[in-house]
Amino acid sequence: MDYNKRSSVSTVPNAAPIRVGFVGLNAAKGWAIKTHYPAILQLSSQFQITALYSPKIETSIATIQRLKLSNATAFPTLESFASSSTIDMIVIAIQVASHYEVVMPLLEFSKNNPNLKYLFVEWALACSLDQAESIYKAAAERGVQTIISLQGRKSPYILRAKELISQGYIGDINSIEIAGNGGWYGYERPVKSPKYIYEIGNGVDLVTTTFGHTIDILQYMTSSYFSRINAMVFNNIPEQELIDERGNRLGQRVPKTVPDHLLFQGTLLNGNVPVSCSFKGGKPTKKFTKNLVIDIHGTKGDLKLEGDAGFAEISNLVLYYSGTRANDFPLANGQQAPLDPGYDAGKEIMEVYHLRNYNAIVGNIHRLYQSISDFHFNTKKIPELPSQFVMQGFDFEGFPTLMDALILHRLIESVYKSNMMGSTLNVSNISHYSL
Amino acid sequence: MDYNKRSSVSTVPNAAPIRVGFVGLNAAKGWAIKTHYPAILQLSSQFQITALYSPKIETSIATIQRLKLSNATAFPTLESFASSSTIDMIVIAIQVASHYEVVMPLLEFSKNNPNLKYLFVEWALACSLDQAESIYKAAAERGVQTIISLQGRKSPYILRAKELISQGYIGDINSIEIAGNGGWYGYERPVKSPKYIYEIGNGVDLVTTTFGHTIDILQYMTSSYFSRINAMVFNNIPEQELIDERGNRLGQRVPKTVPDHLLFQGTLLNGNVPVSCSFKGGKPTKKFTKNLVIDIHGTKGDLKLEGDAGFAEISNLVLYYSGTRANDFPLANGQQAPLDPGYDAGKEIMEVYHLRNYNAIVGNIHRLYQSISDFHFNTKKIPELPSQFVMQGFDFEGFPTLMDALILHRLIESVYKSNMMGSTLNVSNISHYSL
Amino acid sequence: MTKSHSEEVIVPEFNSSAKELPRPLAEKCPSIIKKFISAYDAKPDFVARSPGRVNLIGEHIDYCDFSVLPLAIDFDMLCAVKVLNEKNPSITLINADPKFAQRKFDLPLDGSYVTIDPSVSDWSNYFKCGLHVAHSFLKKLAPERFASAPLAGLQVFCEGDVPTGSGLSSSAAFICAVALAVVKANMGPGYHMSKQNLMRITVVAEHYVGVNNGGMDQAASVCGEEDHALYVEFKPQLKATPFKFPQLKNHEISFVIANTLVVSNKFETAPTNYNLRVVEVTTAANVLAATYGVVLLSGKEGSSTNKGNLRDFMNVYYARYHNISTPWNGDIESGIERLTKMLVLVEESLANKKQGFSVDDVAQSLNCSREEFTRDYLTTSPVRFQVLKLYQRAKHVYSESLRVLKAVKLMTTASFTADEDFFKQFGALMNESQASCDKLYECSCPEIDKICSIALSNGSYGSRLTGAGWGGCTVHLVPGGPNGNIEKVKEALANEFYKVKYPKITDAELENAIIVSKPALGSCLYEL
Amino acid sequence: MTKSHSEEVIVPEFNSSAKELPRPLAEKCPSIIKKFISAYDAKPDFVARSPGRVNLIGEHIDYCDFSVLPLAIDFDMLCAVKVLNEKNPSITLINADPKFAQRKFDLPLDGSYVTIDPSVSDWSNYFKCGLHVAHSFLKKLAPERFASAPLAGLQVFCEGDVPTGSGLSSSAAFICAVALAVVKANMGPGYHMSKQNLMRITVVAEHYVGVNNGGMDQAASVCGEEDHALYVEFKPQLKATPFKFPQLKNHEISFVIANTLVVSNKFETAPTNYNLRVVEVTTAANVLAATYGVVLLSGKEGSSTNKGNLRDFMNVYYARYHNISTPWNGDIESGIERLTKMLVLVEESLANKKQGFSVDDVAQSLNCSREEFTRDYLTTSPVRFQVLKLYQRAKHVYSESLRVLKAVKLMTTASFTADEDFFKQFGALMNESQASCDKLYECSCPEIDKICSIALSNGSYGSRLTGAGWGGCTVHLVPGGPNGNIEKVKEALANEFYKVKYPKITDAELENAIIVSKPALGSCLYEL
Repeated sequence: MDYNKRSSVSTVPNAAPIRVGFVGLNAAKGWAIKTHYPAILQLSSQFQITALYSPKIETSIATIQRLKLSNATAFPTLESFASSSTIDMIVIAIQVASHYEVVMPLLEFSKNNPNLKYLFVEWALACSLDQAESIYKAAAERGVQTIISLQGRKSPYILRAKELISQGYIGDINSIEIAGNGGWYGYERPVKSPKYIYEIGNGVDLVTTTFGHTIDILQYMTSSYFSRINAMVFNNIPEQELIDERGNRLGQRVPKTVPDHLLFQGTLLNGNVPVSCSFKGGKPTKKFTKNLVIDIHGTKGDLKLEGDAGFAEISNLVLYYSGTRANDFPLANGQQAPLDPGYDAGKEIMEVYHLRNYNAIVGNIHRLYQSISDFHFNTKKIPELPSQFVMQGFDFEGFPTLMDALILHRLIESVYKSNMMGSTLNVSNISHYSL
Repeated sequence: MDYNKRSSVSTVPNAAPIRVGFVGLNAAKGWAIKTHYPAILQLSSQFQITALYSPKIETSIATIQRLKLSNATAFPTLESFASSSTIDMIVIAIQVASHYEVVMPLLEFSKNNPNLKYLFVEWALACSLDQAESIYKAAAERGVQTIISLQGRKSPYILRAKELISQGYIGDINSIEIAGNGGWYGYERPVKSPKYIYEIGNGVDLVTTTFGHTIDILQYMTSSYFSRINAMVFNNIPEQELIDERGNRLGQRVPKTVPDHLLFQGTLLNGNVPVSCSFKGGKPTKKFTKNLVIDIHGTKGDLKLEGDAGFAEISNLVLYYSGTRANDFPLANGQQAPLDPGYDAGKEIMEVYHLRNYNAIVGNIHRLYQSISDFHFNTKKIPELPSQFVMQGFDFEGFPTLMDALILHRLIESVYKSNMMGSTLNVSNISHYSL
Repeated sequence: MTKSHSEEVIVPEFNSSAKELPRPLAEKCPSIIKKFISAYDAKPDFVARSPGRVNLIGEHIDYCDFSVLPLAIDFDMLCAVKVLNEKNPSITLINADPKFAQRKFDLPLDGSYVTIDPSVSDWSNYFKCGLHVAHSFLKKLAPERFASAPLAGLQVFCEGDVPTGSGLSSSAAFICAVALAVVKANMGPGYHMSKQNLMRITVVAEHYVGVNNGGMDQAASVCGEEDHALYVEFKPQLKATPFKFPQLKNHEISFVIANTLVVSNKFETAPTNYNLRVVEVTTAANVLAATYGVVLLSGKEGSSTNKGNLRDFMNVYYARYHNISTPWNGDIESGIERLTKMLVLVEESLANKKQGFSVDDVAQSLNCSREEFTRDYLTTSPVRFQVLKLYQRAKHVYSESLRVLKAVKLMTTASFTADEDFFKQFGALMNESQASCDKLYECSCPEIDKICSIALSNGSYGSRLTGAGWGGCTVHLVPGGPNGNIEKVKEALANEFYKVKYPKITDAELENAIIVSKPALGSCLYEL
Repeated sequence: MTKSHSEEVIVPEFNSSAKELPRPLAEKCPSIIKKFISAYDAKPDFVARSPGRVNLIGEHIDYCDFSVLPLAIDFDMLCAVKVLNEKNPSITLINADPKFAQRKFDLPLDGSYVTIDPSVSDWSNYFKCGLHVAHSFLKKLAPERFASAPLAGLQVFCEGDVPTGSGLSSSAAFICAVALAVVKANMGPGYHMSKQNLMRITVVAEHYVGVNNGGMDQAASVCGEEDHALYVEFKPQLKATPFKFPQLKNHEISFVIANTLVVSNKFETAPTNYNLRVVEVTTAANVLAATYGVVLLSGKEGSSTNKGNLRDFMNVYYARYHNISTPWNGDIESGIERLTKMLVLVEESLANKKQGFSVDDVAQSLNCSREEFTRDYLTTSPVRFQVLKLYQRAKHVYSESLRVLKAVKLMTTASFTADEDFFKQFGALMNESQASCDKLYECSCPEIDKICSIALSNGSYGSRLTGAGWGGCTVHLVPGGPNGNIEKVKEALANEFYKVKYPKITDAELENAIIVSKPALGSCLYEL
């Protein structure tokens, strides 16, 4: 287990910290204040917040005061923000629906900022495949290293599962079942929940968010994209009942156009492995099943990931492994994976990997920032580390980029297409990036 | 719970017992001696074995002696057997592959036996849809009441689940997940296992047998056929390792053409309910999951059926129910389902239904024979009980017929078609029987 | 209390030449033999008979191993039997009551047991329970004969006047008669079965049909004795001690049985009634054990089906906190002291959840998961519930067992200054028992309550339900003899209950609904 | 055994004007202060120091609450600290050893704890453990000041010579120094922390980084005293009693520490080594309890994380079967008798599975399902194993605890006829301990075995590993003084082990690898 070695970069590097400009950091509410901000706090000398932009400058000023961001400036316009040379990395943490209209001009203005090296965008990188393709192209032309927050890839449980699979602990993968649950999309809607996540097209729904994160994690763990897929998308609950905080119905119904159930099945490119997925909207039922179950059956062993809520990328999961370690397993890169001394080959090994007090919501984003600073300061002293890379793909190292996001967008596009056309689609080509 | 009332027919009826002619009852081996024979033994005066036929008459003679069948005659030819007036009911318990070539001539010859009233055929009623259609038509023309051994419908757990659903204990069905396991179709094959169940086309495989029984049970419990379905059929294990009884590999590989994994998803006609199924071949792994799990989520409650082996129709299952009984639930036939006195409407009810010493293999077939004798002797005194009925469909009463089998064959046909065409098929019309 | 118990005592056997035949046999054998001959046109070889029972006090505590005070009654079940000598033997059952359809089934030639389908509710299943326990007894008694060969074929004609679903235990009467008959049929006239063996093998018989009851009914039916009630104990071992009622000055002690005519089928209501109560008291015992840090059964005794009970908790509690490691032997004084202590513990640890424990509450107190508790406690037999009322059920079992000990003391007191003392004290115990069955165990019903209130205001000193409850019979302590008020009670019940509730009731039905039961003879055989 | 214990004893504080400064402070403070100034160009306010420790005997038993015999050694960890007064405070860490990269993190303004990422292996996590326990101590000590306001910002310079991963508990030394520093920094010069408090809050500190160890290391580091070893007890309460070695006729009792230079990182190997052993002994205690029908912890004490241990089993066993309901108070004679009995029980109930228990075996003995056992016992921290060797681990814990009691008796015997008696007897206990660690606990390694055999044949009477094992240091009982053979042992080890295993070892490294440790002073402060 070596993936968990902390980068040896000093959190007080001799080199200057990465100067971060935030679009969407608001001390009062939102996702960034709960995750990006605490992560940067822990790496306080590798990242320094130097610029904030939000449509109303008062929000930025208030946030700077509230968080005492001594080195940060509030910018009145997107142009002034994007072209300011005080920024090395721009983080876009706003509603997916406004990604396109903000990032495209921002990249344009940013041409005046020679220091801009990184563009960090929250998943789901725009609401449609076309928007995602355009943003990707613009960023590539602009020549920045891109980052997408598919932070499930950084979860210690996912990395441990990836390690076990890649070191042959379960032999060849035989079949996979996933059952997940997307909290908001059931019969009842909390009155305070924001309207836009219930309207199709805003880039936040059961397929794009819940399924998107989970299927990206599955591909990453198994190091394989899909070859054929079929999907059925359901909106069996066109109207939801509004409820107050204590869960009592207010007797008012509100329209919902996003799906509340997804059936997805397909085969992995590597080994034609059958994969069966069922994602349910609605309050997670605690009755007889966990809300997130990923079962991976192999010829030499079984792996199981379980979580209480349906969101794999922000849950503190439990990993179960049981299998007979195939020490005669020729590893992908040819060399022999060393069997831990003291194990006799034939016997079944059991592993349970759970960190009782791991905060996954902050932790996974924190480790994503760590991997950015590892890359920036080349803490692992990797010889001739390229200044940029197009996509993480299935490497342990690095971080997911807009290309990884684009490939995931193409898969989600084919999910909707398969449902609409009522046909099984061949998706084995969506992972070839073409500039 | 009234489905479990034992028929009041006396097992020593004043009327004469139903005289049974068996094709395929062999004291030494096979399915009938383990299930049909013990069932008839328990109803010894409602059914009397009067005739046996098998290609080699010695087999029939030996069986009559071994089982001391005092009233049975061994017939030398299919013709003499089929036309003997000493038979009221013919039971076909031979390999599915020979159903067609035996039943068609048998029906023809049986025209000389005015007493023939019942034709009982083991699932899967012939190896293809065409054969099944022909047999069905021939039997219909011959005018006999038909029976098919989809005995899962008679399991006490399935009937209890059907009762709970139909009485509104889980409200509207919201989503369904099924994970099953077909023992023989994995990486290893017992050396004594008969070859024909590994060759496609013999009517015995993961789709026809394991999936067939289970999906018929699901439709019966939920009282709904499918509207749209998609399937992917896999043969990832073209060659199996031969093993001896103690499970050691003999170092010999044998070809397999039947599938070893099925992915199936679809929507139920009633309520557009999403259904996700994954059937795995191979030794049931006891690691982290049961080998048969059927989860039915509803708006008012959840139902779960679990079994150790993957075969729902011959396993001693456990039924779990938890939900709030909707006593304001207008029942299909309009009248109010009486809520058990002593329950207050709002509170959650929990039910666990398991009969520790129920022998499902014999028990379900036994109860199928009981339903035949209930019909024959009209033990429930049903006014103007018709002398014949075409199909059981989703009734509690009666038993499954060749029409129910035909509809299931059409669904299985569309499973293979969906896989071959790579498309989601509309199957809402397969349940209309047309003579 | 006469010390003799039924170790070597043999089940009484009579034959036509017997000097004085017990009344039930004398009265009923001739008619059943005639009916057998008309049904099978052959003479039966013998008639096996076993009576129903009424329980004076101690309801729903036998399956917790606490002692009870039943007596056999003058209603019984007779089985006329002819042993056949066929190559492939079968058993044919005909019942005098047309409601029970004729049944026939073959005996497996390899000597294996006849299967019982627990999912089905049928009278022949009860016959098969008796057959099963007799068969397993015979396999041990004479392995060489019964290990791999079938039992003898039989023709059986059954007739009984114990009203079914009335709480007078018609099922136990039937099972005991059948078990006795099957052993006699297969061992022949030379073998004489002991009461202890017949009682031991029949106490678990109903479990095969899915009713997890205790052993009271079978013990009373087998060991009944004329003019004697029975003190039946299950631990340290199974024992039935007959005793006579105390001699009063100028009244007889008699018990009137009044049938509510509300039929309660123990099998079909088991998931919400009988079997649910068994789950509740077993769970209560384990929650108490977890709360007080004691283990009910050590590794060896416990098993997936045996979860221990409230008597086990009492024993391990006293071992841990009072250094008394030998289990309670039934001694009355120490029993009263311990049961009183148990009621304190129940208040202390279970009273905070009077509204009932949810599955999550129980899983938490047992420190296991929902799934674990469901798998271990709820799959022994079908159950359906909203909450488990551990407090109320445990309180009933301990208080009722306490009342039985007090009742035994009264029954074995040599003399009373005034008859009134006995009637008042014993009556009070019965009334407390009815209140506990109603309010805590919730196994009474409106008809029972109505009958009890009428009887109490018309000369009965103690009135309560008897048997499982939820309908069935009631029992009333009424001074008998010349200046007793049995007639007064019968009168009142007839006018204020039966004629009101069942306007079209016939005199014969009324006659049958209210009976004065004299303790009757237990199981016995009549050989032709 | 001097009776004074550390209730009110204050952690020693010195300043520049102190008459005679303890040697470690006198030697090391000047250099660390100079380094602090060059790093932060400001003077530190104080230096907190805490030593490493060697454990003479009693390995892997502290997390089962059994007593141990450590002594603080002359290697320690110093933290020079400057308290800052910033609006949004942060802590900057610089380590003299470049291997440990500089770290800086902010203190949450709302006074909440600094999060520790348990999935990561980094030296700053250990600082955060010390910070966390000190912060929670301060929240209770002065809630009005620390409930919802951040701690003071700090500049810290750390330097230590306790070799990491050497089994001399560098992590405990670091954590105790940090906790002491954080309390001093936030309470100011007026507040004087007691040894008992510092020990109590630091014994659980490493759990926050996922190492479920006992409290030996921290107790020894805090309570160390010159020329005194320590008898550290965890139950009935946490206590460290200093004691002097017995005066022998013509030899000194001295302990040589030899470092195998095989680094074993407790955190990274935890899933297959340290944490797995904790799971094994906890499971063994529960299997023993289930087998003998006793409950380890009553409902209140037990919890999803607290599963009880082998000392709890000994107590409840004696309560149930010997009527001794008060837990063992540590008395030596009764301790020896009971531990001997425990070893008998372990043979009786666990010896049948010497090849190890599978998950199914354990689930069966605990009468729970696979999933239940996995959820309750295997999710406290990451573990990886093929089987759980309950027999071997339980046998080690009970036999090792027995050896500690015998060692204490030897250490507190007034006099010995011949020096040889002491050396022979104490040496034998140490050798048995090494054999048990090697064969039963499997926490030795080839290098340890090699060093022990060389030392034993060159003048050492007792040689064993010290600390967690799997590498790290060894400790040897060698007669010191003029005619002792310390030099002989050092010579032999240098030639037959170090120069062979590490041909390129420098004299300085060799010097450092073999040391004669005098019991040293525990945690202390030096205020500028």
